[in-house]
Amino acid sequence: MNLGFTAEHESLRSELRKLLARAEHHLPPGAGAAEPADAALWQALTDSGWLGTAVPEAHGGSGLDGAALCVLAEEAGRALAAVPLVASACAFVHALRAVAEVVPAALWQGLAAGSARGVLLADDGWIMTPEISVQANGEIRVAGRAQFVPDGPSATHALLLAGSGDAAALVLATLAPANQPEPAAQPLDLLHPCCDIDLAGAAVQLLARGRAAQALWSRAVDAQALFVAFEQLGGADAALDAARRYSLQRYAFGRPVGSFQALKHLMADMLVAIDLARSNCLFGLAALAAGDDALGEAAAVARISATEAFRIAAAGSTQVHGALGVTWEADCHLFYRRAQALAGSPGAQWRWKDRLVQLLQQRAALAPVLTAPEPTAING
Amino acid sequence: MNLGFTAEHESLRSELRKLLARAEHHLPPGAGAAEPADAALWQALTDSGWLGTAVPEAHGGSGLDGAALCVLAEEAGRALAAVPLVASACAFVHALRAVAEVVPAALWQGLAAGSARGVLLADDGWIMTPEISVQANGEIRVAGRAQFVPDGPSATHALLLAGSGDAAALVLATLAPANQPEPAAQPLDLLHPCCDIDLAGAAVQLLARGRAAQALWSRAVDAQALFVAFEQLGGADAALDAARRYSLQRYAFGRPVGSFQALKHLMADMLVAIDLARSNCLFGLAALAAGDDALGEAAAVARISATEAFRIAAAGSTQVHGALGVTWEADCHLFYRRAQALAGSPGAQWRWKDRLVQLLQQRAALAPVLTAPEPTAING
Amino acid sequence: MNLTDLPRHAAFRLEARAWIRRHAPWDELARIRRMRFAGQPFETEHRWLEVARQWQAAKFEAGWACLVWPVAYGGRGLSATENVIFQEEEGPFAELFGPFMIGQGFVAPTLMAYASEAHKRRFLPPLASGASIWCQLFSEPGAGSDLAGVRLRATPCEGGWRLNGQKVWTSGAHHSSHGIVLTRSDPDAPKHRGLTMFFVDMKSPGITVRPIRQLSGISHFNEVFFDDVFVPDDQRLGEVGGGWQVALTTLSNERMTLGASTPVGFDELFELARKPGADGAAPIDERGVRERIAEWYAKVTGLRYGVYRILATLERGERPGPEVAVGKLVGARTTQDIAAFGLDLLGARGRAAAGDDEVSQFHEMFCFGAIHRIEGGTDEVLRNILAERALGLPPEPRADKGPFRDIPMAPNA
Amino acid sequence: MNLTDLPRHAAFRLEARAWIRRHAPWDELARIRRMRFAGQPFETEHRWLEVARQWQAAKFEAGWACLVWPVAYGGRGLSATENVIFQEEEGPFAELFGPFMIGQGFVAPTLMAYASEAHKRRFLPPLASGASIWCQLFSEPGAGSDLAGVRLRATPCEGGWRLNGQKVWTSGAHHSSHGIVLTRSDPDAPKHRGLTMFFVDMKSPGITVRPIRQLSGISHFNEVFFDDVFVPDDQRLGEVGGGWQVALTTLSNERMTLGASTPVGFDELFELARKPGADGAAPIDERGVRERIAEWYAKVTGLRYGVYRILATLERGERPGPEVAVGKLVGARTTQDIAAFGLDLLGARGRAAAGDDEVSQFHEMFCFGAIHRIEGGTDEVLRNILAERALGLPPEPRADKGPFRDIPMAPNA
Repeated sequence: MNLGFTAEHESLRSELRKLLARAEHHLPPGAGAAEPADAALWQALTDSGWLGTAVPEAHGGSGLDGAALCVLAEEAGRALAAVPLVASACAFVHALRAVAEVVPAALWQGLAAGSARGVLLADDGWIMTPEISVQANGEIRVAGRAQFVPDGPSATHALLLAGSGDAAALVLATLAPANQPEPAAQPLDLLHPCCDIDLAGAAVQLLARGRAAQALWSRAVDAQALFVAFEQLGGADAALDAARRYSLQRYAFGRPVGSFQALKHLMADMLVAIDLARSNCLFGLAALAAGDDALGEAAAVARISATEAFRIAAAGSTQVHGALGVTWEADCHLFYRRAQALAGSPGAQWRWKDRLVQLLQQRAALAPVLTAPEPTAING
Repeated sequence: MNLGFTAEHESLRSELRKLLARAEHHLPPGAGAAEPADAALWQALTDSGWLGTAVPEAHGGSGLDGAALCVLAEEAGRALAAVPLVASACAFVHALRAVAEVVPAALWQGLAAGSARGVLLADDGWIMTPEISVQANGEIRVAGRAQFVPDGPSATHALLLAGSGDAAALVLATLAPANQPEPAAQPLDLLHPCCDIDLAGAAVQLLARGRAAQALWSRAVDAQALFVAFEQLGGADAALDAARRYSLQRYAFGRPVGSFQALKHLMADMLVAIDLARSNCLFGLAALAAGDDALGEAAAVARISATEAFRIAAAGSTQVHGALGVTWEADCHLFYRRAQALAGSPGAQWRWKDRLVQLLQQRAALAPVLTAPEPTAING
Repeated sequence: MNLTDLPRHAAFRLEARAWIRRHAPWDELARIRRMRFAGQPFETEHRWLEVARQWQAAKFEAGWACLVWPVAYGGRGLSATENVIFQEEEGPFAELFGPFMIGQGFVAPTLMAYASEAHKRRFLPPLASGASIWCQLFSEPGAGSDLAGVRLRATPCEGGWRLNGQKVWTSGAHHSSHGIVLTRSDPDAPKHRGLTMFFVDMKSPGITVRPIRQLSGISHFNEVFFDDVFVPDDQRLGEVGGGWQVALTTLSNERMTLGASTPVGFDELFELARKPGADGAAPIDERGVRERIAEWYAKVTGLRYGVYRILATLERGERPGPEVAVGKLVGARTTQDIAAFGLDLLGARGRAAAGDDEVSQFHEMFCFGAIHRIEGGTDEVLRNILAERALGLPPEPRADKGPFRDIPMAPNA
Repeated sequence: MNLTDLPRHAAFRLEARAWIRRHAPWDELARIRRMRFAGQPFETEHRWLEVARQWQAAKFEAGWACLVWPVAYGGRGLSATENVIFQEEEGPFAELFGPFMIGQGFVAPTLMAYASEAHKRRFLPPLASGASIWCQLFSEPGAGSDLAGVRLRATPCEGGWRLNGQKVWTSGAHHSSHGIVLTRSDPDAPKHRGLTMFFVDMKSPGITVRPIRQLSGISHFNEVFFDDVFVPDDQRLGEVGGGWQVALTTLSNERMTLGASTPVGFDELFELARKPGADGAAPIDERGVRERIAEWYAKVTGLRYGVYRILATLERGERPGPEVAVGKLVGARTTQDIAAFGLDLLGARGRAAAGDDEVSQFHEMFCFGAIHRIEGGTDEVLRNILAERALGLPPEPRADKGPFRDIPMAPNA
């Protein structure tokens, strides 16, 4: 069975986990700041080469595959990292990889060096349909405003699909401060600040056109969903682990609270949700690695079950921690808030569910009805 | 607070409960039989006058109110009575009470004596829109076929609304064997057998016309829903009680299984659902007693929460009983099956929910926005 | 919708409605509404307290405060039913009860049962008028759900007692004049028999109050440190060693008040779901959304009529059963579920509260739901109560028998 | 959809597919499908057994039976992965595994670990070919979830043992030739140390089998009474007093097999939801229905890929962890939920099965879900296993220490 991470990926993971364990996510995040909230961590990730994980080797990166990015995403989720690791180093870089030959070398280098940070502006109901136009001088312009873009404040670049059908265009926009006018105060996810991105006036480059652009974009969005599913999975796992450890340490009625069946079964249910999500995420990884059409369905089930798992684990972990869990000082609320925020981004849950059922309906319409073999087949 | 049963009703209840405790519901039910499955119980209910609870005193009944019928329904549910007590003695009789003056004396007497049994043929998606026509000789005919009518096999009469608007007619049909052509095998609820009712050829009497007929029918359907909610509540309560008693008696790991938190909390959740349902049912009773417009909303919330409570309690009770709970001999499956059957009858759950939200939307559209009083009011 | 009012209650309701309509702080209505889920829409906490105190004082002057209390202590000697009717009529203004809930709702019944007549006459009227605020010093770092495990030591001394130790999760300690405090007076007695209850002046030397920031970012709770705090023996409530009985009085009032008085966010969700989106369709037009709304509404009415059932029980002169725990258990979880659903409906807009009152409300509700499932008895404690006291199921095997000092505790505690 | 197949597995899959396509009992396909949720669509149980036995024999002849068993015992010495691939390719025909599941899936691994070589060579090949069916005599009226509480007495006698007592919930006992039986050989030893395992010939004098009718109306289970049944000592499996270790081997295989092999009703629901109703609209067109379907589908895939993860673990030569319990825990509850939802969708039509295959299927699923949450480890037992073995949380305080005969039991037991 070709399912799961290889030993190489697991050793990447343990290295990364050590680095992320030092993350300072307790610091009040600089909502709306143009730099990643945990600047020290961002620097450390740059220095150890993690931001270049999937950047081509020719441009100073490690040129690793999608599985390495899944490890990155899962560990970022586990560590509550207050940096745009999943948005930029995973989803954005992975999307660019499919059109690597037309990506400017400077952007690759900036991404590996942490000075460039990208976001995907997927249309999940929060972006005004972006318009694309060609000026008299041949210059390309896009217009449109995406709202409350997670990790938007620190982004320097954005990738988006403008237009549709034969007129569709996969566009890379370079953002200037004027494109991120208003940082949004009081974000739900305290460690993924968000802001609007107004594309007017941004310098843009055309990466692909027509059906090809649409296909590239669709894969980019599915891959992003899978990376976020791994981020959710990591978060869920960390929330359960924190609950488990606390319940062994905390005594009530003369015994550890983790020996009470109510909490044991609550944690067992968290484990179950995580286990289902992990199985779906690992299948998604296989689909990503195979470059297979199955990625659409696989990303959807990964997103759906990882969302469910993170919600159950984050709320459950808060409950197991009791009064301590609802304080600002404990990490519980960071998980709890992020679980809710990630449920809706990228893409509302109902949209993923709707799309999944569409795929199932399409497949059912095509599937042959199971019948006995024809006589010729029996002789064959 | 005018909420709850009076002491008189409670004493009715304890009398009835004693009688029903002797019910023989374990007998294999005669699905499709023209007599109530538990014929001995039906006779006992007749003999002690329970079938005439709401039949006018002038016709040999007790002439009691809606609250007494709610007691009847709740106890019938608790006892898993295999007789059409809720359908006929509660819902059908209560509906006739609103047009008492035009109901033939013989029908009243038959209902009190148990020889007549009625059902309401409410349109919940399972009745072909009934048509009404007047023959040359002035005779009235209805046509239409209601499918899988619970307690249909033993019914001798049916009440229905034909037509709509000014042409609506509240119609009483007297059923002949030909109207119940096919008993339905393998009913989900083993103790409420069902069958189709084909109205063609049934002798009919017109009870009311036009808007008045519609209003009467609407109240009759709401009242039926409330009675069934009480039946569900009684069933839920009995299922929980059985679980509770079993869990005290059954030992595992050297202690009663009811001392394990997993089962304690499962039963606590059953209790919670029942408590909410009981509160809603009691409010429904107040609305029924007051003859108030609030009955529509009250019946809907009672139905919704009693359905939920019965489902939770019946499945939970089966679980608490362990392997014993999934045997044919234990009562658990009778509750479990009935909880599912009653969830859809009368009226699918989604229809009740839809109607409730419609009522809320109507009320919200009418409600004044809360503002400071006008100066005149302050002086007033 | 007052089908269940008896005639005398209907008359009372009309009278209350007219008075509230004339005297409520309408100017502050918008802010008061925003307080529903522990939001803090006033410029300062001081201003919020001021508004609340003014409304409480107005009610007190006009005879609408603490309706169930005896007249001698500042109340009107009415029944719990009138009290609930008044709260219903107060509508959004009932939110202003917040700072007085613990003092009037939980502490006062305890004082009435256990304080001396002189103390009652001295302390209860200012509690009723809102002039003084009291807190309840119960939980400790090592004693939350297992409240009888408190360790704050009371040692007898000349004329009274010396208190040493720490309390935590004390709501409103920072603006309270007094508090009742559960102490360990005998560590050699079994757990539940070595406790004693006192009331203390919060300005006593040796008391330090330190606020705890909650997950919502606001501080309603505090840590309270006791460093050799003197309490005269006449401030003892109940017998020495009888503190657990006193605490149970307080707790049963707490659960009833919390369950009955808490909104679950249904109105907010219903309003949100009816608003048309960019495509002109409102979420409520979807059958799936309608079903959820109907299910939650049936919970809301179940909770409301559940309170009426408790009132009917009280009117019959009976004590309500452990089922009073249902209100908070269901309410807290429902709030959390509704908030998450509302945030899902809000979509991208829900990602930051940023000056958007509607969004802020759902953020606050989302935090409040999590807190409310813990405070005043966790879901698990409430289910235990229902299972053991309402259903008569056996208790868990106990590991905390014998002298308190021998009970196993965390290796690092 | 076989993204995860390694090349050697992909080749095996094609070979299996071709063979199954040619040899499966296609004539019986409609009936076999109806067996999914313990339906009994054949005229008689005997006929069902016959069809199952023929298919098993055909597989055995062609070398497709018991793929993971050593060749010497009738298998092919392949890995669990090939076994799962073969089952996937069997599709609906995998339902015919039913009568052999306990013997091949649970009992055989136990025999392989504990029986003598002679016994293995004698009994395993007929088990593999379907010629003989074995059962597992474990549960008793007083020992279900608490299996180690069995009381069926084994008393030593000349040349062997005498067995007295009662077993219950024994699947397939009425058509089994043999069974393994867990006995109490020493009531003075602590509970888990006084047990001994044997295998018995079901035709031994003194054994009486009595079927139990399940809630679905069908009898898969039995009561089995032992009245002074003689068992030679060479039919003992494992040490005297070591029966608990033997039972654990059987149980861990049981949980894995049950979890991995059970359908949850998704396909049936998906088909039902796509059928247009009288008004031309199909339930699946509603967003609420779509969401439920998507959520359940994500569970179905999670369970399927969970099995793949277990296989990957086995391929690495590691033992799968306690997470194997997830499959049955989730599967059983999901089946129950899907069945109720399907019955809701069916509306009035669902009120009676009456010759309507689609409705019957949902009735059976509804019953099966309830049964499946109990059999082979209740939801509660599985959660305990996950909590204690996967998460390392402490066990409950035990009330069943000391000699077995002193353990508290029901007052009337």
